[in-house]
Amino acid sequence: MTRKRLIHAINDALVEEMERDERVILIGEDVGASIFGDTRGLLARFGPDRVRDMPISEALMSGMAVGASAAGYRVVCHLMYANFIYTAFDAIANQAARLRLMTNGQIRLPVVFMAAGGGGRSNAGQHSDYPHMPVASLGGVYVATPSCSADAKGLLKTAIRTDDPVFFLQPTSRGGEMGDIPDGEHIVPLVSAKVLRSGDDVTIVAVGAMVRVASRAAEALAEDGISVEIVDPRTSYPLDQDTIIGSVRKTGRLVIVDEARSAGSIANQVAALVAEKAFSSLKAPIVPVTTRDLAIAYAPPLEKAMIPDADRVVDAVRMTLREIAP
Amino acid sequence: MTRKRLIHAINDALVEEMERDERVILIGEDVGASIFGDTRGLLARFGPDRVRDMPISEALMSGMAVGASAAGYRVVCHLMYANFIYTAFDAIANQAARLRLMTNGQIRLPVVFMAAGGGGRSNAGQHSDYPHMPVASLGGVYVATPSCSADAKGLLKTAIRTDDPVFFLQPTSRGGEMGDIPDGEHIVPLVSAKVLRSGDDVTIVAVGAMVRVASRAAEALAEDGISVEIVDPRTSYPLDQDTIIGSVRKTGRLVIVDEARSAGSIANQVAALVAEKAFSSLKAPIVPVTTRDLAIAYAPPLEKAMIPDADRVVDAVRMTLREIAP
Amino acid sequence: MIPNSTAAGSLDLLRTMLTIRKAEERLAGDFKAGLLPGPVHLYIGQEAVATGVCAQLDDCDWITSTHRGHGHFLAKGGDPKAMFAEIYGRSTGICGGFGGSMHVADVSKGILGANGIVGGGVALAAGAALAAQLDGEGHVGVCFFGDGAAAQGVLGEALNIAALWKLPLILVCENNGFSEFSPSSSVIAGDIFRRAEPYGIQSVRIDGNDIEAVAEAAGAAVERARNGGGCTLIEALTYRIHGHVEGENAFLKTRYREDEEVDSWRLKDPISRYGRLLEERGDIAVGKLSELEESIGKMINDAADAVADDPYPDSASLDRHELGAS
Amino acid sequence: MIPNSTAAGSLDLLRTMLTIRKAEERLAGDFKAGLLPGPVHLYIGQEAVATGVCAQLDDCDWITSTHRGHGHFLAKGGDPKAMFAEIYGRSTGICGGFGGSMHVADVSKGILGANGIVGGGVALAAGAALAAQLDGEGHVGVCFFGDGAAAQGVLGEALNIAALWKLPLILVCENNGFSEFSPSSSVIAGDIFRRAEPYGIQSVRIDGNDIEAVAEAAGAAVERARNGGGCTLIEALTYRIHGHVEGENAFLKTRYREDEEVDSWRLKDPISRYGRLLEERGDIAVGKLSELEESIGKMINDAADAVADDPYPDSASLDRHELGAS
Ligand SMILES: Cc1ncc(C[n+]2csc(CCOP(=O)(O)OP(=O)(O)O)c2C)c(N)n1
Ligand SMILES: Cc1ncc(C[n+]2csc(CCOP(=O)(O)OP(=O)(O)O)c2C)c(N)n1
Ligand SMILES: [Mg+2]
Ligand SMILES: [Mg+2]
Repeated sequence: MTRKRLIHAINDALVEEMERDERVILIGEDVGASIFGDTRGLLARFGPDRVRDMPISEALMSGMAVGASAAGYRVVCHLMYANFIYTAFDAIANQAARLRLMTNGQIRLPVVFMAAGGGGRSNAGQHSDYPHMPVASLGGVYVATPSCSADAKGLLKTAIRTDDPVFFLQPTSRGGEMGDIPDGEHIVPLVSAKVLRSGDDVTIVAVGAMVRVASRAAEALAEDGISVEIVDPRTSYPLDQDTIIGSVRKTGRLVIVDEARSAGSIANQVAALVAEKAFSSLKAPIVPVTTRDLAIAYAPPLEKAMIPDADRVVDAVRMTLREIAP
Repeated sequence: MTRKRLIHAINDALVEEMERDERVILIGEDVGASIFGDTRGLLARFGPDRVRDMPISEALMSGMAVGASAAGYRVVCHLMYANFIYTAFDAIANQAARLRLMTNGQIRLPVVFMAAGGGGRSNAGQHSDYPHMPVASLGGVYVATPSCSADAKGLLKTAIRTDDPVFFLQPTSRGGEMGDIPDGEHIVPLVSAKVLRSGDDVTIVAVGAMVRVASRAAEALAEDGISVEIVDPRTSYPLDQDTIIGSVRKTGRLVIVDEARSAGSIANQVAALVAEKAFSSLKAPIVPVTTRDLAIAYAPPLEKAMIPDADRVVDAVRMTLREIAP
Repeated sequence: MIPNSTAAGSLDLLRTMLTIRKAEERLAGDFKAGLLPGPVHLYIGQEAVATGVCAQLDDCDWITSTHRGHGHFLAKGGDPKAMFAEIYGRSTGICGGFGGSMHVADVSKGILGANGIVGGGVALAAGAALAAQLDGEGHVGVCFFGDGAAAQGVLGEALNIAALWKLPLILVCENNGFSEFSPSSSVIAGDIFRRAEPYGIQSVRIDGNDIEAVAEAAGAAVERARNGGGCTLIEALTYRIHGHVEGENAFLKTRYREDEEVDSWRLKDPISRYGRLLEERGDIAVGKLSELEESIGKMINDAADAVADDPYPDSASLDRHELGAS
Repeated sequence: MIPNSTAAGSLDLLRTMLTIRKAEERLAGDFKAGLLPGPVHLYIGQEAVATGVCAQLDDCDWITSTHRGHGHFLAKGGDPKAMFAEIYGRSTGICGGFGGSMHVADVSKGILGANGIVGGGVALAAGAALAAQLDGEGHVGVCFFGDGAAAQGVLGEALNIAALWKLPLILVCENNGFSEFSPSSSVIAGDIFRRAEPYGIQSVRIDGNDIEAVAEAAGAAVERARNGGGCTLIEALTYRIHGHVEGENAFLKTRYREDEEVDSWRLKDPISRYGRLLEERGDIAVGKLSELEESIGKMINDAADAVADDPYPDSASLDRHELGAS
């Protein structure tokens, strides 16, 4: 095990995959200078052919990533802040997500769109989205949402090796936390949720930075004798349905924690899944803990009030426990 | 009452609102020639100052709509096929949806983005999306999804008078059906669902073109003595929660029909709402009837297999009825 | 020296143009007869552009195309039979019936596909050109796009990157006078080919109905690109003899061009013009043109007939395009 | 004749530049002291551009700005106190603490806001220019954007529409040599001002550190726009003395420019340069510049101090920005 910040785990994944396969290339704005640190050192190591600083042209960049991957490369397209995926959206939505079907599989696209999402540092309304669901809505793009260093590394390595598009949404706008990473080759498959903590009374499904929030809540609840199971989907889309359903079948109660806006939150997807496929196990209403349907506000107290915290999760869990089984 | 095709109801709404308020302007590609018929005659009637044929520049067009509405106009921005909202997405997502909050309400945006969504005519993978949820995910844009001529007219009139952005998603790529429209001024408020058909056994929430599909299913089921209530949200976002919840409280069973892809479907939003707020009334799993998570395929049998039809809705209803209350 | 200026080369050009023409005429008839499930945009009158450009390319060069893409497909070596089957929506189609007219692609021939998003091919071609540059084997990326598409900002973004990175990219603008129903002059300011100049990119405007002019300009551009000289923008002036989309008169209520204009362009038909020239030069025998017309017409009709009743794809075939299916 | 070339006008220009400079210096200090919740991008060295341009405008003219927007805000008449309060995240801020540094806006002054999306202001300004054109009262829309932003395709889209519609739009490119940490030459091909030429739009490159040159060019452009002469693109060459974002050395591991380069630009400082000129000309008394510096510095510090401890916004104030709240 090595202890590293999440952002450095991403760097390791990029280095290893670029070493492993010379057809892996990286494009993005200032990936050379590396604002977040995730692409640091790559330009020096792999040279300007494979590591390309792009002009500020997201629409072109995402489309070029599609074109270059259709033409045989494995492209990592770094979009910096996740809000810029909207600027890049056309080629992701109208091309990347559907060329496979439209060409009957002649075109497969090994392309990873990566970006840092989430609020918490007063980056304000245009730099704090966590837009996993708008991408999920396209149906043809995996959405990987690591919550820790090990998963970030393992998921990114898998994403780069996958022959379909992946949106890799890193919870690093708040910096990225420390975490243990297994030594040697470390791979995490897509569509495999992780049960982070085992429990009997209630399931919390949490994604990205909210996994840590959920864990804090679970610890607080444990002191009151409430046993929480935490499931981290790790891939927001498609969902590892079995793991989520399995957990709810055991606990009968479900809270979902996501820092995306309510209307664009995985809480809807997960709740719908469970209300369809594990309904008979449910003992209480499914309670979402999400960000309200607004852009993130700048002032620290406002931002703090918007993004889910452990207190809100604790309250939500208590609420599901108060409800009597119907 | 006057009987009209939905597309002509839209035309009426545009004419009436442009007559009523000279600050209403319309921009879009070939709105003069009018491919769908919804903007027919407007150029001749209101002149090229207020009715503007745009070049193919969706990113600019949506941003200009924001700018012109910030500067005092009521802008209708016609995006033609709904897939082109992805091309126009940046200004909708990063500007329109959030300028109100970011400026503390100094900027309000009376702008309507309109487009025709849905499959059914072999327009294939890039011309058949029904992307209401990607827009809903932004949180700052109303999403109006009329299902019939009267609602199309009434909702569009309201949308044009609203001081916040509205995405008006017309189910007209299949042509637009006939329907009765009340004579005289006809207005439908946003966020007001309609109970189209009253029933006791199961609630069907259906949007857009799927309302007709749901109605056909309800009629077939009625022959077997199954009493279906149909709720048309009319505004996909925000939802009229009370009407939906009220209906489910009555029937205890819920099927949701949407031609959007499952991952980008209102089925998730509605199911989550009900699983949170009407859980104790639910007698059976919530069953979604949606399009699978793929771009719409071209070949007619494939397309037909993908888009929900009355048979699939009937099956879904029967499934919820088979389930025993837990 | 004009590439392909041998007599054999000339005959090939003539054959290819006739192949496209006959295929399009067949489709026009099929559309009228109600045999096509979806819309078709015909290339009649523009054949010299695709033919003259693609004659300079081989299977390892990439092209991206438009909604009006049959000509590019055939000129680049796509199989007519597989194209007809696709447009008929059959499982034997080049895209298995999944894509249809707006998405015909054959990756084995370097055809990354027709594209329903206007301007969508620009970034894809730039990405393919990047791939070609990285491959280092002298291949190129070619983007066909319309005058209307020139209004999409991604063109400027591509010119910028192509200049900076000296991409082996050839941008071929087919200026056929219209963007749907808008005359170019109403949606395009200035001369399209001049838009390359500020970027330091070579550009030229040519008579797109003169196949030798096309071949010459394309030959020079391709040679430059293959040799590290970077990008060229070619604006080919031409005209679409058919409407924007077959059947448009059914929905257009006003005319957007005069019959005389169309007639005047019929006189400049690229095929009969080239046929006459070759006859005059003695490169082909007098009467050869009509002989070819007949034989190619028959070949095309046989190809279409052969697949017209092929089976539709099975709806189970949708499964193979879901994420996770391999 | 240079607009504002009276002695009083000159003094105003000097005052405005000093106001911006002192405000930015205060913010630099505040950032270092850890007093700012979010990131700030300072305008030090570029003051002549905002000042010279905005001196030609009145409150009914619209501007859109960038992430580096404090200078534009102040030059266009925004209140320093309200700006500081905003950047401190206080409820007394010009946007109530909702927007922060990257979103300062004052619609009453025609300031549609700073913008966190690079290139985001271009379309907004074009839309505002359309509104101004429809108003018919001789107002204009002005877009400030950076050299990096010139790579966004929307610029070409705006040039096209501005030429076609003769929009009263002034596009002011502040070429400060960098796009984040990329030197312009690595992300921008050719001369930015020349990009207007193919559209038939007037353009000029000027010394952006020479306020009289700026005022002259802007004056001519504004006059042309007010009189129906359409759009102008001005490229102002300048330099940002501070980093891209305050505190960047904490995360950058490599240097992207030499100290000597920065020093050489300090010698071209637009404020001392103009002060010296005015002294030489006798428009101001010798010593006046340092006197002004002091008094304005005090005024700015007083303004900042006055709001530094204002209350944060209440989280209940979020309610008023939800759809449906009025
Ligand atoms: C992004 C996008 N916007 C609008 C359309 C609708 N549309 C289809 S073809 C067309 C006109 C294209 O004109 P041009 O590029 O000149 O090609 P041509 O049809 O003349 O071959 C338009 C507006 C589209 N398909 N995609
Ligand atoms: C759409 C978008 N892409 C990328 C960024 C990140 N970003 C912020 S500022 C900047 C550089 C802008 O350069 P320039 O336009 O020259 O303005 P300057 O910072 O020099 O004033 C970048 C890439 C952004 N904010 N928005
Ligand atoms: Mg055209
Ligand atoms: Mg710059």
